[in-house]
Amino acid sequence: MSDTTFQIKTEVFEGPLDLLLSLIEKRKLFINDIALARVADDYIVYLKSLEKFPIADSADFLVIASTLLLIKSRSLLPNLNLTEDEQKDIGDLERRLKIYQRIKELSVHIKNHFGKDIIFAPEPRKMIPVFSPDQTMTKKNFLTAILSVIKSLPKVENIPKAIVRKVVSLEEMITNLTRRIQSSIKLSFREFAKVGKEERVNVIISFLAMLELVKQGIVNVKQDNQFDDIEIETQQTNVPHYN
Amino acid sequence: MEELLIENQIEAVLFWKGEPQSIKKLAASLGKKEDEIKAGLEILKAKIADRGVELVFKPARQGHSGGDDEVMLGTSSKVSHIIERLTKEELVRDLGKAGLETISIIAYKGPISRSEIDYIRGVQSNFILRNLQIRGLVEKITNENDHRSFFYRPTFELLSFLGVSKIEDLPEYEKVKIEFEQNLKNETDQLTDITSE
Amino acid sequence: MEELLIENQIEAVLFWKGEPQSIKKLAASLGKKEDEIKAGLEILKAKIADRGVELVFKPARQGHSGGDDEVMLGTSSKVSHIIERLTKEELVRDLGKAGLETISIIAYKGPISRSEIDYIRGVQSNFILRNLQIRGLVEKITNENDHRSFFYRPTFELLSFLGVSKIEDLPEYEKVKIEFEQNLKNETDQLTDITSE
Repeated sequence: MSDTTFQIKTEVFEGPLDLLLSLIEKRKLFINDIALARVADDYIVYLKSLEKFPIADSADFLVIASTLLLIKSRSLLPNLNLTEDEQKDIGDLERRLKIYQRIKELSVHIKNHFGKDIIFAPEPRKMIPVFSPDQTMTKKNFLTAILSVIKSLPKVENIPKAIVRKVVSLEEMITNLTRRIQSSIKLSFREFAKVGKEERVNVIISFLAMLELVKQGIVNVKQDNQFDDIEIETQQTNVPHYN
Repeated sequence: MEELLIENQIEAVLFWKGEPQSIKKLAASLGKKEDEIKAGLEILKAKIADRGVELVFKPARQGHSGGDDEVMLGTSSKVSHIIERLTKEELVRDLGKAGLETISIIAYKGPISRSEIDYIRGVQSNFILRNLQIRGLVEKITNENDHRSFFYRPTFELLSFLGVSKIEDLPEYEKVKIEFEQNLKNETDQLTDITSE
Repeated sequence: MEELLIENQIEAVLFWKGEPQSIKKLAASLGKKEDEIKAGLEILKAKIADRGVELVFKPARQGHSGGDDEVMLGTSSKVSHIIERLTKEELVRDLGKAGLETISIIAYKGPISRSEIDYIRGVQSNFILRNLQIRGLVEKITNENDHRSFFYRPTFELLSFLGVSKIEDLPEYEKVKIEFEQNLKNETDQLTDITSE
C-alpha cells in the first residue's frame, strides 16, 4: 500500500471498469479483493485529478468507487461488518472485471481482423424500376409514419433516474461508511493499543482523509461540520456529457 | 494469405460487378495481361459448367471501333423461370414498416442522402432503399455539389399516386418540417459526440 | 429442360439477389423445404470452397426472434485487396475504443441485451450502440420471451468486415463460449439494478 500511485492522467478511459482494470494491470496483479484494495487509492487519485468531471459519467465511476472503498475498508478493518448486499457488490465487481478483462483480450482479435480480409457483398444488382406501390402508400400513412419517426429520434435526455438514485445512495453510503469506520477505529484502538501497531492506525487515518477526498474532490460535497449531513452540489444534472 | 488462382479472381470480380466487363478492364483490375484473362476465362467456363451461374460472352461488334470483348456472369438459363417469378414477386411484396418509414422520410425530408436516412432511422437502409427504387417509388439523383454522393427523392409517379401535385401538398408538410429541424438539430450536436467516441 | 441441382438453384438466386436471404425465403422461392435448402447450402459451401466467392451465414438463435437463419454470397476474403481497389465506397476501419469493446461483446456474447452490455462495460452503451447500428455493424432483434426488450447481434456487414463466413470462425470462439457459460454463469443474476432498456 505504500507504492506511489500511478500516473495515468493522459489516458482516456471508457469507464470505471476500464480504469480499474488498467490500474490492476499496471501493477501486474491478478483480479481479486487484495488487488482491488491495493488499487483503490490509485483509482481515487485518478478521479481527483480530473478537472472536469461530468456528473453523468461520474455516477458510473462513483458506484465503483464506493465498492472499492468497501473493499479497502474491509482490508484495513477486518472487524468491519459488511451487509449481504455489500458482500455481493464486492464479489460482483471482481466477476465483472474478469469478464471485462477477457473481453479486452478478445477485442484484440476483432481489431486484428476488422477490415483486413473483407468478404464483399456484391454491387447492387441493376433492375429496371417498375412503378409498383403497395396498399400502404397513402398520404395518411405517410403522415403517421413521419410523426412516429420524429417521435423516436433520440432525445437529449438527462441522466436516467436509476443512476441519479445511485449517486444519492452512494453519498449515503460514504457517510455511513465513515461513521462505521469511526466507530470501528474506536473499537480497534483498544486492540491496536494492546499490540502496539501504531502504523496501522495511521493508515486508517489516512484512509479517512482519502474518504474526504472522494467527497470533496469528485462530487463537490458540502459539509460544514464533521458530522453534519452532507450536501451534494449537482448543478450539472441537466447537462449530460457523453464521451 | 495465399493468392487465388486467376480464374477465381476473375469470378470474384464478375460476381461482384454483376455487369458486363471488358477483357481489357478485367486485365487492368487484376493486374494481368489480356491473354492471361482470356485463358483464365476458359478455365472458369469449364469449372462452372455444372453450376447455377454461367459466363456470357459478348464479342465486340465488327466495324465498331472502341468495341471490346465483354464478359459477364449471369444466372444459368436453366433457372430463368425461377428468376422471372422472383422478379415479379419482388414487385408485389409488402413494403412493411421499414419501407413506409423510409419512404416517408424521403417524402418529407427529400432530397436526402443515404447517410442522413440511416441516421434518422438509426439503422442502415441500403436494402430497403434499393427495394424502393426497384418499385419505382423513390429515385436517386446526383448531388450537384459533390458528384460522388447521391440524394433520394420521391418519384413523380409516387406523388401522382398519392394525389399531390407537389411535395409541399403532403399533409402538415410545414409543421413536420419545422418539427424535424428542431429535433434533428439536437441530433447533429450529439452526432459529433458519438463519432468522437 | 432438366432441372438444376438444388445447390445450383440456391447459388443462382443468391447471385441474382446480391443480398442476404433467409432460409425460409429461399425455401419459398425454390418451392423446397427448409431442410432441403440447408442441405443444399452445405453442398454449395463445399463446392465453392476453393473459388472466388464464399457463403456467409448468420444464424438465428433459439429463443431469439427476428431470427431467421440467413445466408449471403460474397467475394472470397482472399480477393479483398482487389475488390477494395474497385469499390467506390469508402471503407471506415476505425472503430474507436468504445466501438471495439461493444463489438467484441456482441460478437462473442451476442445476442445480448443492452443492460448486459452496460454491465460488462461498466458504462451506458446506448449511444455507441446507436452509432454501431447506423454503421450497420450490429442490429437489434426482439426478445421472443419479452417483446419489450431487445438483443443485439452481429450483422452480415460485421461478419464481412471480419472476413469470417460465420461468427464461430472467430479466434477462440468456442473456448470463450464455454468459459462464459461455466465460470461466469451467475453474472446475469446480478443484473437487477442496472438500468433497463
